[in-house]
Amino acid sequence: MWLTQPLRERSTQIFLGVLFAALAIVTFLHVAMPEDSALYVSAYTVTLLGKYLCYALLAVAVDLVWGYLGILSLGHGAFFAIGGYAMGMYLMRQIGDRGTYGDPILPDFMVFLNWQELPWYWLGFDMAWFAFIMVLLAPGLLALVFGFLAFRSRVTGVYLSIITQALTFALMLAFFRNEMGFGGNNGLTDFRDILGFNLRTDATRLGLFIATGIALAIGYVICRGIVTSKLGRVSIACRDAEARARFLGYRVDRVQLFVFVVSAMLAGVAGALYVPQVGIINPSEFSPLFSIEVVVWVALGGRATLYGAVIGAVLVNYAKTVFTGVMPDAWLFALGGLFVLVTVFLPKGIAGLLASRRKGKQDEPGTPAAPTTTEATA
Amino acid sequence: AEDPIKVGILHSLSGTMAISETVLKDTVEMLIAKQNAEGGVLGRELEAVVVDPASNWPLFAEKARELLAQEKVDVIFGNWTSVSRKSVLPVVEELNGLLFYPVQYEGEESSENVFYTGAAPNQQAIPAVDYLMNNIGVERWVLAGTDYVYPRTTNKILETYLMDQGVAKEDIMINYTPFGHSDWQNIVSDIKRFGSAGKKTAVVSTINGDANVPFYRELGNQGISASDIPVVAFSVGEQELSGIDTGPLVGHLAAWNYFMSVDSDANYDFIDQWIEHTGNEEAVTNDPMEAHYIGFNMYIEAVKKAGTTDVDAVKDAIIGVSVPNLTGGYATMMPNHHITKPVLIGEIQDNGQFSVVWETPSTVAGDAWSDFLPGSRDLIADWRKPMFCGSFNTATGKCGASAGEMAAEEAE
Amino acid sequence: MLPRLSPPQLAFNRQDTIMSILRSLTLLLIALVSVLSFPASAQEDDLGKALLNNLAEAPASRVEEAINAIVSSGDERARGWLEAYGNNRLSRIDDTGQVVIVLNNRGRDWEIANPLTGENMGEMSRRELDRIAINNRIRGQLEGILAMLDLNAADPDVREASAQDMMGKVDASLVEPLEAQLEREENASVRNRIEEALAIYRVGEGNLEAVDVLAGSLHPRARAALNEAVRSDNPALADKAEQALASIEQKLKLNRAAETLYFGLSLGSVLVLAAIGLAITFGVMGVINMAHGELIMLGAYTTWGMQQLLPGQPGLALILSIPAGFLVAATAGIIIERSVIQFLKGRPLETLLATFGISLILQQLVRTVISPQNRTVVTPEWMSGSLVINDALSLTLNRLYVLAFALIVFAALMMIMRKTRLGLEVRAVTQNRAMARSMGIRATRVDIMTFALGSGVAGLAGVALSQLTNVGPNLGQNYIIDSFMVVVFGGVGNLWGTLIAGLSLGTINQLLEPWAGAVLAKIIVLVFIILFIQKRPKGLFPQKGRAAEG
Amino acid sequence: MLKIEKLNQFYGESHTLWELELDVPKGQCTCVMGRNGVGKTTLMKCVMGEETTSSGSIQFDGGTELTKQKLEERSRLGIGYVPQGRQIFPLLTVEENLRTGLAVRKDGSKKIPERIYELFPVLKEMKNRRGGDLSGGQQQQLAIGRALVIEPQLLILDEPGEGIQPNIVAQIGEVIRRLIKEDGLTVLLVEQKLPFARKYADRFAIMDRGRRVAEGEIAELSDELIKKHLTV
Amino acid sequence: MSILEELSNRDRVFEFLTPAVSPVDTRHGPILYMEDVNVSFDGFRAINNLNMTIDDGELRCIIGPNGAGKTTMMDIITGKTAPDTGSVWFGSRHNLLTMNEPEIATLGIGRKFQKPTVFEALTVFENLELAMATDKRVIPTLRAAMKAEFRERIGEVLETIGLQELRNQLAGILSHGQKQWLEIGMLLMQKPRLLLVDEPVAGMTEQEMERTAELLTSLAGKQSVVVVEHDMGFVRSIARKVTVLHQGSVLAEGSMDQVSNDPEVIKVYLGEEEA
Ligand SMILES: Nc1ncnc2c1ncn2[C@@H]1O[C@H](COP(=O)(O)OP(=O)(O)OP(=O)(O)O)[C@@H](O)[C@H]1O
Ligand SMILES: Nc1ncnc2c1ncn2[C@@H]1O[C@H](COP(=O)(O)OP(=O)(O)OP(=O)(O)O)[C@@H](O)[C@H]1O
Ligand SMILES: [Mg+2]
Ligand SMILES: [Mg+2]
Repeated sequence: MWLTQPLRERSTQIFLGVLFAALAIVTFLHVAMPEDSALYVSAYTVTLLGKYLCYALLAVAVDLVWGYLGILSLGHGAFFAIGGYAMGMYLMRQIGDRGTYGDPILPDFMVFLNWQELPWYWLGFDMAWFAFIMVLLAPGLLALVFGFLAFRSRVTGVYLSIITQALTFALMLAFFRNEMGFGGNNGLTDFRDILGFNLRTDATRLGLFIATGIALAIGYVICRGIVTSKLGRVSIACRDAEARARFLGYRVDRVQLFVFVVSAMLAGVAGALYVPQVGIINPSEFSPLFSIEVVVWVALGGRATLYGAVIGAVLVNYAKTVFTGVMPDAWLFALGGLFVLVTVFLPKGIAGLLASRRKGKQDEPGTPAAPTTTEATA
Repeated sequence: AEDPIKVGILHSLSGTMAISETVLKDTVEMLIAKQNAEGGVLGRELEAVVVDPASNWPLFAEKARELLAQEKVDVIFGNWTSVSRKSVLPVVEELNGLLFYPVQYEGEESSENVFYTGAAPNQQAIPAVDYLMNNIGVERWVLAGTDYVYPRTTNKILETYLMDQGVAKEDIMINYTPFGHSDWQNIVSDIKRFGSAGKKTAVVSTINGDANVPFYRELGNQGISASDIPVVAFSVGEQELSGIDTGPLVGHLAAWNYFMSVDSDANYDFIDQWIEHTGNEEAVTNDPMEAHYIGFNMYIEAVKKAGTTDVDAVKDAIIGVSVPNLTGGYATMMPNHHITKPVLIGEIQDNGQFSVVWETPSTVAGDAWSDFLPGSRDLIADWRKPMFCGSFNTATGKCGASAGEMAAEEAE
Repeated sequence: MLPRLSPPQLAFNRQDTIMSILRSLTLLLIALVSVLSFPASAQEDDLGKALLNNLAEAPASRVEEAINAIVSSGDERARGWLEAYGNNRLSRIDDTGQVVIVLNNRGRDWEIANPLTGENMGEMSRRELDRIAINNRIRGQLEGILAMLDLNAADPDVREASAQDMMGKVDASLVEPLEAQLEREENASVRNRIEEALAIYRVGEGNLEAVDVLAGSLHPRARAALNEAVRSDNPALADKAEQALASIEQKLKLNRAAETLYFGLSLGSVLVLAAIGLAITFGVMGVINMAHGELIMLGAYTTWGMQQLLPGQPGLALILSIPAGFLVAATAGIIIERSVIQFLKGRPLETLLATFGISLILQQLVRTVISPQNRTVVTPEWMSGSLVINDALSLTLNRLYVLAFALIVFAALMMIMRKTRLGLEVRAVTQNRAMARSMGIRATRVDIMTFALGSGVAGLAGVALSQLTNVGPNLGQNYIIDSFMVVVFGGVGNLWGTLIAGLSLGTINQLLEPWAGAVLAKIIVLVFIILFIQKRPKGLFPQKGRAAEG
Repeated sequence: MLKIEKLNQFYGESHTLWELELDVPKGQCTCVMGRNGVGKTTLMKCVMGEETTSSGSIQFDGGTELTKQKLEERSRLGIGYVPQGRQIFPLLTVEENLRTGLAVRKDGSKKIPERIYELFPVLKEMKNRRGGDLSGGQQQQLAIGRALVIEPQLLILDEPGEGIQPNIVAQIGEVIRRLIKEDGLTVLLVEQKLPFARKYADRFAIMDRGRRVAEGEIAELSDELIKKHLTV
Repeated sequence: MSILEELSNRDRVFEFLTPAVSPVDTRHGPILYMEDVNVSFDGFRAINNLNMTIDDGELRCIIGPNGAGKTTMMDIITGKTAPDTGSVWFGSRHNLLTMNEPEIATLGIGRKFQKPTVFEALTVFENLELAMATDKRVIPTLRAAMKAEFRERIGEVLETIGLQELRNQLAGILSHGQKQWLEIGMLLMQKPRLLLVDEPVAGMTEQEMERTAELLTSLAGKQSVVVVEHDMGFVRSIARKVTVLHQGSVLAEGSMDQVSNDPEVIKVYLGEEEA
């Protein structure tokens, strides 16, 4: 089975080992340590880590399409945000009549803007199962339609990158519009419960953190499964010599579409888990610059390695958290400098550094180096 | 000595909002320095804890949590945009913090833990419209704003208000633009056309931030002068003007509760202090800075009154506290956590300052819930016991759900 | 004699020309003084002082009178006083009550002068001064008074402008003087204006013939008057007005179309300017230059810096900024190329990562070194206002200049890329670096020069943009996405593509805006781009043939 | 003209050229032969500077140490290169492809010598077509033409006949001979096809696994040698 | 097999694709049939009223001057280039002009490019694996397992192309000739009904040429092979029927002897010497 294949693989075992160990340790330190202990992990930290893990899952999704399929998506934030909105809509409906205006059905912002009834696309989001399906379906469907059009017409390279960017940009502007019924610029906030658990308790936070960790593990295994399967090799084939793959009988557009949709769904899940943890979803998640930043995490971690994406996402965001607190006036220098230094001195990202550490071992198949073709000028 | 009182500062120092928010960080730092020079409060020093939420709304929530949970600050001064406040709100409520919010906003909110020292719509928009209607004789209105909640709400309130005043629907034009909109050609041309119907026309602008510069430039270039179609802005202050060549804008208006040009000793002292603090002769002050000035002093007074920095004690103590504002009067914290403010209308001058042309005869108390919105007409907020409610419905006599829940938690 | 004026409110008055009009008025005022043969006496100073004090102390309702008193006093210093008053420069010293003119009102200490003697009184703290209040209404009146006087000016252009200002402002009291003016007036276009101004008033009175006068007019006031007439009870008048309006509408439509086209081209030219540098660094060199926006920003800040260096000469500073902006941005480009990009040869995607970092650094650098706030860049006189084609159509000058500038920059770049050796070498190097070097092309030098060129052009864009929008740390961020969009839409590596893409996207956007609104228009344009790329996966001007497939 | 001594080259860890020695006498055509993957192309790249060598020396024209020269300087010294796989600039027109070579011409001429078009008339015909659109053989002709534009003293040809129609291959051979005779050109040729090598080369060198295993006058190229080194 | 698997096998999103075994119908004539094909690029006629038929099991050599349109012809057959006019049939059932590249490839037409193209980021082994004639739809590909028989088959082909030692090397580092071999190997893995081979021996030694010749002749009969080559020695050694293309249409056709004595062919292509 393609899904169990990666479990036999050393790198995946290590990755999962580290991830689960981290989950366990954090949980233990949070639950069992007294609050004044130096080892105590506060709920704040737990949520923070949960957020990093969401970003990590998003980065893995991006790496899947970029690293292995050569599709530099500058719009993955869109799928992330849509997943987030689906979750946000569910959480919004869970507020019920506890909103400021006490309307049992309409969210506050709708009352506020004189909406009389719930728009049709909000229907069903009061049910968890429906919302959770939409978390997968909405981004998946968008990716399917968008990808179908784009791959069918063989849009590649920067052209594809830019239309993904246009997609997320257009969605951002659309979601900014108050008429859209998604809360405009303010987005959705003031969440209370998820599945009946109070979002403002530490236990729920810990639960979400663990759920995110598990989602990341599953997402990672799925991606790893794809890339170690024959389909993964076909993806690389499509990335490097599209025409050749086609002449071998592979439907390059289908391959691309499949992987793209899977990736979009993973991004959607990441977004859905992100929202309850940060407590807000708003259109800035659609911002093209955010999507570019995600790509930067992946590049920094090391493209086409998957675990590199995780490292990149966690590292950059951790750096951000620390720098914005420690050196609020100068953190951009540090972050920008980090990007520059990594690119210049670590051509294969941090994963490349790790890989060169354990040099001597046979190169694993299925983790090919990023090609050095001039994609951008093609 | 005792531990210092920790003051969290939650203003964006990078990203799109840095333009507006950095000065607020500096302001609070200045106020803290001054307070410490005067011996702190309750014999304790004050200490600023600065973080950068980087104009990123989820990050605001995260940083607020960091301030309250990790840094254990006693009070937070921060936020600019409504969305950042909305993002932070659940966090301050959950961790029972104190937040002083210094910017004019759309109202429709009153939190137990937040003190709104900027203007509510009734402290800015409505008086400004009154002025245009009564003193300038405006009959036709363009409500132009950036497409987000503050302009939406303000315009909604104004529309209702104007229609109540007998303005016909076709005499109101409403227009929304995206954030950072930079190409105003069509819209200004529309405004020009709208204004050529023979009736005196004015633009009420809730255009936000960066979009203003190209907007005013286009106004000037298309030959719309203040004497012709005046623009009254609610988001353009001295800070924004410092980035605009004000030559062509002389005479356009803004409504605020403070202008740097206000002729009062408190203001002059404040300006001197600010210039000294920044080391820049050209440094300007603006309304949100005054709001922080007031908020900070109120906090100090409340701490003195309560004799502790304990959040609940301060919350109780601060209602009713009066401190001088910078325009020569006093600001009082009302039970709804809004404050009393004078409303001033200023005209832009060529030196980047406003000259006050009109002001309310006395201060106006901020309304948490607008009288001109159907959903909130009956709501009031009062954080004194026994009512202790952010959205009390006077019609049903019940407290809104959220506040009820909080009160219940409180009781436990 | 000065006509007794009711205060007309002036429409479409160019604030900035008021000063020059006032200046040209001086002579006239002096002439008037002699006509009035005002008794010049030793107490003249006291009289002026009294007039000013009168103004300073007048309650809002009597300010008008006080002004009229000053005007009719015939004092030759009156112009200066009114000018100062109109500009908020008239103040009183708190202690003495003396009225002074503020020469410089920036900062805490203001420079003041004695309005009576013109003598400079040095600096005085702002605290000690009390401004004599003026507001829009009074300012309007002030301008009205002066405009009426302008009808007598020697320069026919001034007369025409002031006659135009009279449109829609004529009331019964003005009819007679205007008719008299009409008698005297020889210049045809001025006459036309006065006639139209009178006709607007007469249509309001129900005069049928006046409708004919207005029939062809594009002036908004004329239209407003006719609109009102349509609603009148007099069916004959309403009918006639309706016809007149219909013919006007016809003309207006054309003008609107022309205007929209201009808006579109102008927006397009901004896009082209912002993108054209990127068309080189990204399109030709293949560097995904996320710092492109910040290079634009540097150009804009250079303009600001120049204006700081040359205070009072914004025009000269702007012109000097063109080479300076190019050099600053090009130098920055060279530094970026040498310090980072050169190590990323053959790894174009990684340039995204590095230049993203650089863009963060540059932004924060500006915030730290200069200020997080926007900076003021002054628009020089000759770039302000608009080029009036007719009453309904005028082209804003700053945008006209930017449009021309964009075309010039484009043409120059085209020349460099097509006709010079550099252009050939850049393309050879990007297509096959090793081979190009084998052919003796000094690839490193080519890289530096190309990147410098692309960056320099970004700097030029910044200089131009400083005339349209904010000069602040976020400037670059606002243009980077659009720039990439334009370059790609046009077809990577094709300069013509960038030009056409920019102009057409701009035009489409402006065509859509009136009926879809600004936000929706933008969304539609983006969706259009997405769909268009489906049709033409390699942009507007794709590289065709086998070559492109590699 | 070209003297290679003790040349070693590595691709990462793999040792491709071993202590390689090669002499290319002036005014002659030396043909390097060898099975696929023995390192012929690598050797050419080392001479051109596209690959870096780890040790050894390459002396050009009696003294200039090539390993110390930058890639782009070597063409200035008068080395023209026709790489394997043509490596034309696909998006430049044929004429532009040729013009890239003008920069290093000694006489500073800004015009493409007519002679090139005489040698390859098809290039003139297709002057304005993009290089990448040409057929394989046309591209090969373009690559040779481009190398000739710089008027080299030493011309390196890596399998020049590959993909070219027979009469043109013959023509290329003739051109080589003519240039050698008329201009005193030195040619370093990589060629697999024996008849061609026999006909147009003066000398041969055989490589095997990165080493030179035989060398001599073309006449000395015996069947035995061929059997030993060129068959699998 | 569970219903679930059944369903996923059916794979509705990724529509029907033909199974690996070619259903091409050659009972009523040739395997490839081209009639009146025309192609022009920006006004340049690359293919000019081309007519050609290839019989089942035939080995056909195509020669012609550079730029005659040989590669373009292959582009048309494989669906890369759409002709302006004309018809191209594969067997008597399949109109190739209505199909795209993968469809044509799954029908059983394999192609080796003029410039060797392999997947540089994959190993030699993986290159061959991907070429293998299996179900190439997305989901089956995802679930494909490496069976022993596949491994064997790949081993055989590796043997044939002489790249056993390099089986785990990335294809990107192969030399030119090695890539040529690899591509031929991929073609073999594909087991197509019709092989289009564009200049297979460019860059090969004489002896390798012989091996290639052997290989191609051994394929003929079972499969149809179309070879484009400029090396006359090679062509001679394999040729049965030769077609000469010139300026986009057939100039001559016949046995090698016939063709090489045709004065036109000598003039435009062979030159005195080769003739
Ligand atoms: N970039 C590279 N990295 C690693 N190894 C390489 C690289 N390029 C070539 N090689 C290896 O070096 C050896 C020599 O390659 P080279 O291209 O020089 O062979 P060649 O003699 O020119 O062969 P052919 O006749 O096929 O062109 C080959 O085994 C090849 O696999
Ligand atoms: N996309 C294209 N655009 C313009 N011209 C083209 C294009 N494709 C092919 N050609 C031209 O069509 C002609 C035929 O090219 P083709 O590659 O089929 O030749 P060939 O017979 O394969 O030649 P060779 O033996 O040299 O490979 C050539 O003159 C070529 O320049
Ligand atoms: Mg070779
Ligand atoms: Mg060919």
